Amino acid sequence: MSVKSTAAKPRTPRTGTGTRGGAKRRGGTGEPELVQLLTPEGERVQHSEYSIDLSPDELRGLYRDMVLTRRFDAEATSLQRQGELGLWASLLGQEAAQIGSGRATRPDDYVFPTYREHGVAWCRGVDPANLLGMFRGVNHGGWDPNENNFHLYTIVIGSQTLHATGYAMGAAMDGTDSAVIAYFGDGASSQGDVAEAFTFAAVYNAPVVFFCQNNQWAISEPTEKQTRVPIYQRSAGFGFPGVRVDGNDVLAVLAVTKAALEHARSGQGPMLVEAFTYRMGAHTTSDDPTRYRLDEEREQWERKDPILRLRTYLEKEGLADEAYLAGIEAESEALGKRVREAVRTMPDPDTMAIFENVYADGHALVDEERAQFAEYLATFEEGH
Amino acid sequence: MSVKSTAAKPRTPRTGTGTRGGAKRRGGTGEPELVQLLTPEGERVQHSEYSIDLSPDELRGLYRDMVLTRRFDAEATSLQRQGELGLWASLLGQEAAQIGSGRATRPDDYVFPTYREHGVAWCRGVDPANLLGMFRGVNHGGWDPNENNFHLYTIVIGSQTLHATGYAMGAAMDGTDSAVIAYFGDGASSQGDVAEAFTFAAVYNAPVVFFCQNNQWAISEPTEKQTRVPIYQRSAGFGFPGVRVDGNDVLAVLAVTKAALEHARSGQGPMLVEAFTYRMGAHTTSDDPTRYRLDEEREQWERKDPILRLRTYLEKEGLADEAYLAGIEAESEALGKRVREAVRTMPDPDTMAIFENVYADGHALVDEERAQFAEYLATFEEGH
Amino acid sequence: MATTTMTIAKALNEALRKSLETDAKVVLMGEDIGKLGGVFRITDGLQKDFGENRVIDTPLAESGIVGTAIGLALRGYRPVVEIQFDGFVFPAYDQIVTQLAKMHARALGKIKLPVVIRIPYAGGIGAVEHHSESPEVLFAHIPGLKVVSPSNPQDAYWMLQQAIDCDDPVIFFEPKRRYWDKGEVDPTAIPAPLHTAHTVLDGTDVTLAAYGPMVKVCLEAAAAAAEEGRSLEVVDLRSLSPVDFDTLQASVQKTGRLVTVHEAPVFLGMGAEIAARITERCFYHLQAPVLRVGGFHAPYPPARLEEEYLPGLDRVLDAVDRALAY
Amino acid sequence: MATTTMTIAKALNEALRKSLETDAKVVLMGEDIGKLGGVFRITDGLQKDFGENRVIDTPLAESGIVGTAIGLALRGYRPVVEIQFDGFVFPAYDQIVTQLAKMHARALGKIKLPVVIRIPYAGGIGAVEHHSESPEVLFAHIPGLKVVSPSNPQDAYWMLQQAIDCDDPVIFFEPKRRYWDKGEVDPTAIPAPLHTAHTVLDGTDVTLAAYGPMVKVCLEAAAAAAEEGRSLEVVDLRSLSPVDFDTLQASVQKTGRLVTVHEAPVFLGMGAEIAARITERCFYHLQAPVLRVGGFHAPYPPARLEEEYLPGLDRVLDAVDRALAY
Ligand SMILES: Cc1ncc(C[n+]2csc(CCOP(=O)(O)OP(=O)(O)O)c2C)c(N)n1
Ligand SMILES: Cc1ncc(C[n+]2csc(CCOP(=O)(O)OP(=O)(O)O)c2C)c(N)n1
Ligand SMILES: [Mg+2]
Ligand SMILES: [Mg+2]
Repeated sequence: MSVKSTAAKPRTPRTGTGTRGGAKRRGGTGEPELVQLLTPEGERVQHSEYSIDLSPDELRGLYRDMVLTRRFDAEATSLQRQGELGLWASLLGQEAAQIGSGRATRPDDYVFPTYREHGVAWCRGVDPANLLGMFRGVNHGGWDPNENNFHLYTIVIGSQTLHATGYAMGAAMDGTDSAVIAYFGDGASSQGDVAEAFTFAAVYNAPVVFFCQNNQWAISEPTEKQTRVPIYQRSAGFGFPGVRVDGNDVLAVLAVTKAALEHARSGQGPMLVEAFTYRMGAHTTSDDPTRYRLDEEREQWERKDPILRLRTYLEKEGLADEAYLAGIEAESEALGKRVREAVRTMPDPDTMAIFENVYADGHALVDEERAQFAEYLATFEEGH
Repeated sequence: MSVKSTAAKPRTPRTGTGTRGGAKRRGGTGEPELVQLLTPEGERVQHSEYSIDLSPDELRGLYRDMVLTRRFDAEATSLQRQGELGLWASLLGQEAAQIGSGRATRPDDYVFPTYREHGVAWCRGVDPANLLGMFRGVNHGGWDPNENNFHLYTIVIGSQTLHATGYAMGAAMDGTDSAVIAYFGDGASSQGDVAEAFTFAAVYNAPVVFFCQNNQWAISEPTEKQTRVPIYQRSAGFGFPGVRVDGNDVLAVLAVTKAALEHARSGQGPMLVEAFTYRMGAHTTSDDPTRYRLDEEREQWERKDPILRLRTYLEKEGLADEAYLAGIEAESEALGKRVREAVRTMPDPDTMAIFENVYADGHALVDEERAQFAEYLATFEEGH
Repeated sequence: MATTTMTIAKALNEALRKSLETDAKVVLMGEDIGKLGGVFRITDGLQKDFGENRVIDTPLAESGIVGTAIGLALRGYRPVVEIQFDGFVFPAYDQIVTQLAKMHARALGKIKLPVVIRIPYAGGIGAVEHHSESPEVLFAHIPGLKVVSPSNPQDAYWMLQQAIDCDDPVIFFEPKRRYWDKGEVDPTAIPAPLHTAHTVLDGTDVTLAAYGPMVKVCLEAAAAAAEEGRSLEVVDLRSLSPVDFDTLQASVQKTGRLVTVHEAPVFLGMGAEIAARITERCFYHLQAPVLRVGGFHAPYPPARLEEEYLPGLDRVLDAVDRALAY
Repeated sequence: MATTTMTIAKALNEALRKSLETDAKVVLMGEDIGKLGGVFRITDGLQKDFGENRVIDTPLAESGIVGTAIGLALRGYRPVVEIQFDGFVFPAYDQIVTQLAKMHARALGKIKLPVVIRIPYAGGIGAVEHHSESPEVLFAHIPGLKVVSPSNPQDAYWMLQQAIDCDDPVIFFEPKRRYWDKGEVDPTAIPAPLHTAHTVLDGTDVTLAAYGPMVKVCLEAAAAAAEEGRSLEVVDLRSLSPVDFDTLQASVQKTGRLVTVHEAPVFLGMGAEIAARITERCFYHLQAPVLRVGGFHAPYPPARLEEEYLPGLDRVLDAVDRALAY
């Protein structure tokens, strides 16, 4: 895989007009500042600053990642409907943004996700079944973040951008050239913590990429409720560049994120990437988007589907024949099945786990309460 | 007084390069983007976007405001040394930033200060002696904010920018054309609250001017510890214009702030003004700046003194003769004396004031504690 | 509206509607409270009927919401803020503690801040992390704030209106797992003062003091105890700042025993203050120490453990047994 | 360093120096802690000696400081954060409560967060608003945090090093008005465990329980009481989460009476928990209810009123009198 970019050099970010309406929302492909390498129709196009050159295997790999991620996501949604999960936050529609950026990271890079980065987790090598624990309610995450340099899901909006910044400061102090990527949403861009993360990252020149998936919605609120100019413009006033990429174009996302990570690891400090995409499903399985948005908006975005366009391209280029596609299909089904089984057999936590891991070095009150509760529970066993 | 500006029209803010070093710190007059109408040498200069045309009386008024404010400030500093005040936060050096902006406001506008806006308070008609209550420790502020539309001093850095934004939202909802101005410092620009205020102000198009006095220091930290690009560039990424003005040039500050307030009240939403100035004294009387900054920096800024340059101009134009200046001097002394006496006779609060104004509608626990404490105190009176 | 059976959710919605109707200065603010009607639908239909200036969808920033609500209050408005879930109030904590709670005193009374902050709180709905917290102590400890929590539709309807009418900041905790519990609401009743406790069940042996979601648990415990011939009195505190200690004291002077019940951790929970103060007030009446049932000193657990974590009927009755064993 | 007389401020400075020397992963973060040495000079000279990567002047944003400290801890560092004054910790409260306190549990123990947050707290220095707060309960109530507060130079020196060594987040409250109090520091002593209480004065009539700035007040009260022939025992709690109830219980079982003293408001203060728990543990030993001396339910007053507001010798002795009157 080779990714070339001029973005690693200091350059003038393309900031907005500073007044309302500087860019049209949901402009999609029409917007000049959107980096795109693969059109919704599956045409490869060139971009003046970002280019990418992938082998057929690499291209097929991205396709496979997206298909499997979508399949996993669908399985989780249906597991929620079946009552196996309490909740699910679907990434449907955001596969390119997640696979493109996830595949841009190196193993030694560190990833700070929100609660929706199932595709990124996949790229990092986290077992998808592990992601379901918190949605089933058996834990709050619980995978080992250091196993794949993939932090736990963070639910409090924006918090993780500061953790990522601090981690990046540490990586730089350690003299490594590892970079960090922090995911957040369009809604999250309003949180003070995100602004503070921008400030710290800029002041300390921390090697962190802020990756905003602008999926146009924060639950029921459209992006206009968070900002009146495009989000990628936010960073310039903090002293680092921002770029908007077509978030449904896996090639562009890969190229741009790779460049941003290079920018960071080469000592040039933070960068903001706004992946312009769309949340095709509900916010979570608890949500009812019919209350606040029109079907036609979704339909418009369906035409920009990230998987379809890569498939069109692969087929056109003769890189994917029916056998290949059938193979991926079979793999998808197997994944779905494996996840389904894994979830169904996921054991409930032991009651006394309530008292575990509250502290690393112990705490007298926890010990006391644990003992009292055990005693109390024992009264039932004795048939009290 | 007439102030003309092209800034009231939507325009492209001059944003930075987005990379470190986009502008030199402490550049002072050398920086192209600094709006200036009166040079440190007292020369009137023109600016392409901002102009101002003041009568002799208006010009003398600004001079008088600055001199009296500085005199008041010096008196407060010496009152602190004499033990009459517990603390004082001097505005020395920031007179132009405060008088220029304060005089730009209309009576129906509303002002949200930090803890250093003594000059703005003066312009709003707040009795200077009233400002000293909190520094003497007899109250936490205590003037009636609605008397002069001048809110209480806010100590928690950045908080008031949100109050200002909410107030401005309300003013707009009420259908008035009043505007709001929120003061904050270079250090404050790092607080999440300030970023959230920018977001709310932009999204609701609130008529609020964010007025940042960049006095180069947040206690011991230079501005580089807060940002790597000029602060006025911060707003563009939130969707509204920012401008940097020579904060030691009272004419430029007046012109720019007036324009910004017009921008706000005419329905164009918020604007950011960065007044580039210098904190000539210590952070507060508790601070020791010799630990962290060089005398020569201060000396450089002394040459840009806001009062001196206006005086030079007035004298050159024949607007201030010795008699006039002596008059101001006498007025200053009288003010100092009045303030000194007012502070010395400021009564200590009654002990039971502890329990007053905790709630507007009463609270049983406060009532109980008040009664118990009164009973306890009575035991001493009875010679218990 | 005549006396009607409705859920707590509906009662809150009706209370907001009534307030919006009767006072043009009332505005609602929060995330997703407009078209969506809030994630719990408490504001359902209100933006449609009162417009976007009265029911304001805000940016996703809680400090910003509370901070601008303060500004609106300074301008004469009466903002009613919705925090989406208990666990998301903390970004606003600074504004609440250092500004909202203190500004009236700071201004020597010259400013009033009639701001209500509605917080769906506590557990029992099988949610993911941060959606089941009980942070009431973190507000009740702060001078300048008032804190209340209804446990039934009638109180929900009236207490919310009273909170909005109050000239002080009120933190209004809504027991989210009871949102769909039904009860009678009489819109013509003359409501009790906001900060009074209610004895919701008379009894003689032990007093149970609870509020919000735990009132129901205590009533169930009392019913179970009654079958065993024990007479429990249940006091619904309703207000956590101030607490109506007079009502509680009267009850404990009668029963001689007190068990407090809440979901929040016991350590420094409301039960601590109640135990300390009631012990002081009823030192010679108490037959047993005040016993406290509540959450453990551990983060709220994953949903599959919340049944075990949450105080239920059995744990309440266990404490009753222990109190009676003295 | 041999046993030396020094101030609490100096002892803290020495402890930080020692930690920076012995563990390369220790980093200090905060506003003005570099050249200035912090507004209280606790970090005086440390940036000069250890460099800007070990002693980090941060932007003016407390949530940012704590949030990035968490990130540094995830990377293997041991950040020691200075919050400039008690009243300025609230912008960081969300990061502390929802992230710092819970992340170890969230990760099922796979992550440790050895972060110390130093907070100069409480009143008595004649400061303006927000500079005299006692917010300890707001942290001690939170599972996942540990909370301690030294009252003398020896404890300051050792407890800070122990806090830094601890693999859990520790909120370290420094009694700012005692910074300049002197005492002996023995750098070779084997310190007591961090979370134990110390009986600093033996007595028989009434136990006084205090921590931080109030320990001195209690010792003074005990001296005054001794002149009247009353023997007070003084327990310095040192740790507020966990509290060493065993030491306290032993004392109360001996004296039969307990008075708690702190600056924070009494309502839901540490005294509430101590009263509740000690009453439960010592129900048959207590000759009087646990009485509590502390701040009122009012914002910390302007400096000219703080003498009256703060618990002093007289108010402590008044409570002792009342306890003995039972
Ligand atoms: C501090 C905080 N406030 C509120 C919430 C509730 N909440 C969860 S997701 C969400 C919307 C997030 O929108 P966005 O950042 O665009 O991410 P997306 O869900 O679209 O991926 C909200 C308001 C939260 N989790 N944290
Ligand atoms: C939230 C908060 N953190 C810390 C402080 C302590 N503090 C008071 S003033 C100050 C520096 C402010 O700098 P700046 O914003 O530039 O304003 P200036 O004092 O220069 O006018 C600090 C850190 C505070 N008041 N509030
Ligand atoms: Mg979104
Ligand atoms: Mg400054």
